[in-house]
Amino acid sequence: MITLTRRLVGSRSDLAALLVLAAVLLVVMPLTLDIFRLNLVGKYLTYAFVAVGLVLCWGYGGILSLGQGIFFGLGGYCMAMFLKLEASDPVTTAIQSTPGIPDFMDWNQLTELPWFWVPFESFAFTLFAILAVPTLFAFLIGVAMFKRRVTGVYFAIITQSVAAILTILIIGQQGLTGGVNGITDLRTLLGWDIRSDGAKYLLYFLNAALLLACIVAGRYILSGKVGKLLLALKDKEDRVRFSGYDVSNFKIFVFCVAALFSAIGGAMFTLQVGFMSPSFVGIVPSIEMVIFAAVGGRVSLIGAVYGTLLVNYGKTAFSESFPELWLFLMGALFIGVVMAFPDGLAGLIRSERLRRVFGRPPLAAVTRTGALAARDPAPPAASASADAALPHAPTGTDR
Amino acid sequence: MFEGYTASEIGAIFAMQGFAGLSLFCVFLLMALGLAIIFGQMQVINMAHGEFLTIGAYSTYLMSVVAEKHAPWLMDYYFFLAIALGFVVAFAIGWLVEFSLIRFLYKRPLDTLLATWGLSLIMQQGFRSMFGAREVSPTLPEWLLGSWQLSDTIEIPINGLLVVGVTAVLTLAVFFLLFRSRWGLKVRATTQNRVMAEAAGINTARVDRNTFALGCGIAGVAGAVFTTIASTGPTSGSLYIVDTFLVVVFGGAASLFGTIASAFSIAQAQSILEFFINGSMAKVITLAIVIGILMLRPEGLFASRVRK
Amino acid sequence: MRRHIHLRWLALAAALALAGGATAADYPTAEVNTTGLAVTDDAVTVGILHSVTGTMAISESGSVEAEKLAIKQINDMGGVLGRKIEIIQEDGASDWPTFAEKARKLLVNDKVAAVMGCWTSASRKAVLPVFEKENGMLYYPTFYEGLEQSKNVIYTGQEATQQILAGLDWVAKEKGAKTFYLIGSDYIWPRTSNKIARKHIENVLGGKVVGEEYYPLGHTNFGSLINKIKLKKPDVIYSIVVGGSNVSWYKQLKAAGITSDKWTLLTISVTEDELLGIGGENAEGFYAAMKYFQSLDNENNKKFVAAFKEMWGDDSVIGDVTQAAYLGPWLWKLAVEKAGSFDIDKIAVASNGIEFTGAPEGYVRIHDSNHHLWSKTRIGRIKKDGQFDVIYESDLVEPNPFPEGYQ
Amino acid sequence: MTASSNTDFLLAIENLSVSFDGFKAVNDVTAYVDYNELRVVIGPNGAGKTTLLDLICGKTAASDGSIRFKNREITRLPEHRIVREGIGRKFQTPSIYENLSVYENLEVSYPAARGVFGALFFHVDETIDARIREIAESIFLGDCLDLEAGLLSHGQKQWLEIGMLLIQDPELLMLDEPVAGMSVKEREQTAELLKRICRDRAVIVIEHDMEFVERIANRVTVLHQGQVLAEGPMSEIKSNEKVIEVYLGH
Repeated sequence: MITLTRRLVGSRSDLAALLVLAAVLLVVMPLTLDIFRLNLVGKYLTYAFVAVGLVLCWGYGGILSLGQGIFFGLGGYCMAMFLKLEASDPVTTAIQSTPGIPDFMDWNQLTELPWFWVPFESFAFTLFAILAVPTLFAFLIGVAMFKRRVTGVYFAIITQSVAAILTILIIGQQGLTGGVNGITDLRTLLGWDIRSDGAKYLLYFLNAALLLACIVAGRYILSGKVGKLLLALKDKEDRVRFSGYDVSNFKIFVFCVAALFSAIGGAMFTLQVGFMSPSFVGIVPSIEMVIFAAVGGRVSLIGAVYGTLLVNYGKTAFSESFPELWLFLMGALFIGVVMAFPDGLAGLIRSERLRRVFGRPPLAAVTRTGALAARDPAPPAASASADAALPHAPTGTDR
Repeated sequence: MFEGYTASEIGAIFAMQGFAGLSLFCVFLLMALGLAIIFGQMQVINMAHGEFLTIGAYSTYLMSVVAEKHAPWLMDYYFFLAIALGFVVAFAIGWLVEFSLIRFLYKRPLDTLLATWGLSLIMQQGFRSMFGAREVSPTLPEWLLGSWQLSDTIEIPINGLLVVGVTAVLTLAVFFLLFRSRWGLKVRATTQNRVMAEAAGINTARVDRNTFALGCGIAGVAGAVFTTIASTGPTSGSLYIVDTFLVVVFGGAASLFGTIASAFSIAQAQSILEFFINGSMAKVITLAIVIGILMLRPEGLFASRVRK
Repeated sequence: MRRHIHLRWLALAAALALAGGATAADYPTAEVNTTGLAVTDDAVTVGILHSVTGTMAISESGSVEAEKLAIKQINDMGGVLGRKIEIIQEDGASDWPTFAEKARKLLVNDKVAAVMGCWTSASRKAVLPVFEKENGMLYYPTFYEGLEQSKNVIYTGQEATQQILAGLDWVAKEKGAKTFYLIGSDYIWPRTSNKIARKHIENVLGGKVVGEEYYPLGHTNFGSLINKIKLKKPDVIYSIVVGGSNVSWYKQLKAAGITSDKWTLLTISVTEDELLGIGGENAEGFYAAMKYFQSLDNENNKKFVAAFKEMWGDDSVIGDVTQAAYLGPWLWKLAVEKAGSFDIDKIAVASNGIEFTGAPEGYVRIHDSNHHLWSKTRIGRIKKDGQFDVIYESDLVEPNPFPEGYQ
Repeated sequence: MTASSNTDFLLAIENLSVSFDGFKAVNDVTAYVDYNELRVVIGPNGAGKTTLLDLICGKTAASDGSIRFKNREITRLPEHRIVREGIGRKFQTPSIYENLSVYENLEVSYPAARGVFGALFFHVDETIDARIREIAESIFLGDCLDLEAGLLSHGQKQWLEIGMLLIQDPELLMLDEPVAGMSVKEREQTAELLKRICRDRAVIVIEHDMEFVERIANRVTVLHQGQVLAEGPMSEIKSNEKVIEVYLGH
């Protein structure tokens, strides 16, 4: 029991960090912000689910996915389908040629609900689908890719292409999906008006609580053997394989978890924003979410949340006052985080928590190379030929 | 779909469709060539590749404005100068980017991907600040715009011919540069064994920089040529990225031949599918096929089999 | 030059002041604003909500400029009910939730009396529930697919049937067109529009659709499509290609020998704005069906174009949507004056049947019940310099966002 | 796949070949390794030694031929399955997890909870802890359990990797140049370690250092250009004309 608590919340300083985050999200924000701003923060926090997932699969698993929008979108669409069906009861849609189906279907001459929409009339099924559909999709991608040892840049490009395909499909099949406009005008959840201020408050708290739960779950995964294996994998994948592990299973697992978190975020997004559209499935949002994680520190679950909030706050603030500068700043942020602060915010605030869990900062290697790049730009030959600095280089090769 | 047509009509359509496939292949190859060199040589995926294409496009636009205003007699030929300018400008900016950014990230390919994405945002906003948010249209020489009437029914687009021609010349040039020149020898030596190359007195840092800049310069040429078939605007380059990456990844790293074959197969698949089914679905199916094949051959079509 | 313009404005101001002739004193704030909008004794606040950043910024900048011009002109004439219009501008950033979020900010935090904004259907769909819930008033400028009508939106652009039917009728009559090839970018507006076009061609004109195709947004290679067109030899190529694809599409058409001397192409997606990127020489002689062209020859338009260039520079071009955006503030002003109140509910009712004679496109009138505009549809022939020759003008067409038999 | 007879050997390699783009790195190799044998593979650079190990442990797929372990065909098994059959492989360069501690390196290598969900709920109990400490002692790292592995000396890293294999208690251990880059003292310790190790298991060692080979080997296989040139006790090999010509001579 003690070990379980320890693995869930970590050491005392871990607990402190978690409590601080919980206090910020559950107390400070609601007390200081009006409902409009709070709803905005709520929207940002839905992206933080994706960022937390990316910490798991990218920061620890070394798997950079440029297609997390896929899962965010799938989760969001599942929720949106349920809400749309509820908003399309035969009374409100009486003017349609086929009452009782979503308005966009009616415009597209559909005369009955497509088969895959039908189960979404059930809330229980919807909840299940929000979790299962994206996870299953991630599982399929994962099996196809990792069993074939597709990694690194290849995986990044392929996930990006999958996101592109899905976007084209959703936009093209507008009778089934609402097309480029997405699924809009969502009103009630089981009769409860989600657009009212009271609902927004409640959804905000639900959202924050779920996010904290995901962080705790993420911490449980990382603090145990899986976390160590992921670090080991990132360092020497072959060694793990030749220690008798089926490496691909661990990658699939962590990729699925990241997808699951993203999907929860997507569903909460739909609830709080009131619609879902293909623009969250595509490449650009997917890459932006990577930068949220990177700014927060790609190996810090809690940092990912702060990173997401910070970047989005910056985006809102800057795009209001200096719209032209915003892209410059965003670009500089990408470059700066990669070049100078590979550990992001969490790296700046020396991460004592992780030290406790692992005995030392777990990403010593990353920090070292990152610091090298940042601190020591002088001799290009040295960094360009870092091979020479590796201990094994002089041995030569043997067939 | 061919009922009610004469044999010669069908023949003409097939001929033109063959050419459409060929020019799409050349477009893909032009897009991907620069990226393939960079990816093959240094395992860097340059997400700002599209913006280097845009540099070439804006160079053409600038040249056309200058020619129109100051040297109308040049209007017929300025396009070749524009191609050269596109190369020079993109090469120079590529050189700077390598010097100030890429060289610190060679050991971290995924980070390069993010950093160059940031670079692409900055470049896009740069274009917007310099040339305005709206698309511009370089005035192209009259001879480039029309088509070449081969027979009564067969018309071949001249800009298509230009794309094919430039692609052929550029590919040959790259081939000779990489496989028949001293510099190419250095490049290949560096790729294969950096330490040994350094020991042999090759300045590998300089090789890297020039290779990266060359890749960008080729993108500049491609961008200049694309003004004849596509738009010139701050985000024009980003229209190509997904296709470009897929071509390169599909071809496999470190293989010029792989890139060519990959561009060819993707272009043919897409061109034929587009002819027989709807455009959007053709795109989806093409992408899906490519991804499917990549699952079977994760290292790309033509990665050579070596001891890992 | 500058003095000239001022004189014109003064003249316009005088003319309209006679019609309106209001001062703030005649309309106490407590009476004209019963719902707590941002209206004071001497000012009223409206919102402008367009994308200033992101991919849509290219298209939406013209609308922002037109709306600001209209508001400036209204202020120069003494404002609305004697109150100066103040602007709060928000950036939708080409991102639909941002639109929804900024719309809510404008309505809830800023309490603006009206919002001029949105461009794409997706952004309008995103803000619509906000406007309906918070009871705001949106003036939406873009021609669009129809299938929508709201108490809280005035649609100042044409809905699909207005733009499509008159154009098809014209091409069928003038060119004797019987076969059509429908092409569009793959999203809701082109698909819905082509659906209407197909019904009209098949059921009314007795023609035949020989092909209908959609390509993803941003698609740049049309070689195969062009060959299919050559194979089918349609009398008319009906094009609704948009955005970056547009330029590729016309350049490749021209290069493949599909030019206006041998082929007829009719589009509803090319305005003067698009021609900047396409290059007039690449689409010369093709036809566009719009309600407005910059080259329209009437007094209103001449003044409008001159004022626009005065404010935003001689290089400015004005497309259909830009003109429609210009109508927004004026129609709102007229509605407020008719209602004698800024209250949204009253404006929504008062808007029905409002006539605006000062529109650059000529006379327009808001429909008696559906919040869309009666407007004429014109056919323009693309010229090399990126402008249009207006060669046909229909009668006023009734807006019909839910056209029977076309769905 | 070549049909092959049952054998009493631990490892039976028969007619094994692999080619890379036409180049035959291993060409028709047949060799047998007995239970508890310590076999040394020698050969000049490029002879195919490392590739042979790669083939056995599944890192490289064979073009032709068969590998059987305890009479079970393992030629097409994935790597982790081969490991679970009881074959451990140490790489030429020390392959350890630099950013985990020595203890964690051994913990992660402990052959339990190898599935995802097993690993998710895994924790180190007393037996495992004792085992980790025992192995650490045997590889001379009993005092450095909490040290970050990246900080170990080159020789210590080699030992750690051997330890990570030992904790899995494999029946066949394959070591690729285990003493490369070691000091004289470390070599002696390693030789002693190897002798201890092969009491309970078979070991295949690739080594260049002839002196070291003589100290440990039962039998020696000489590879040359992907083929077996000679095989036998070290004393025989030393006097083999062909071997002297291609390898020992220079």
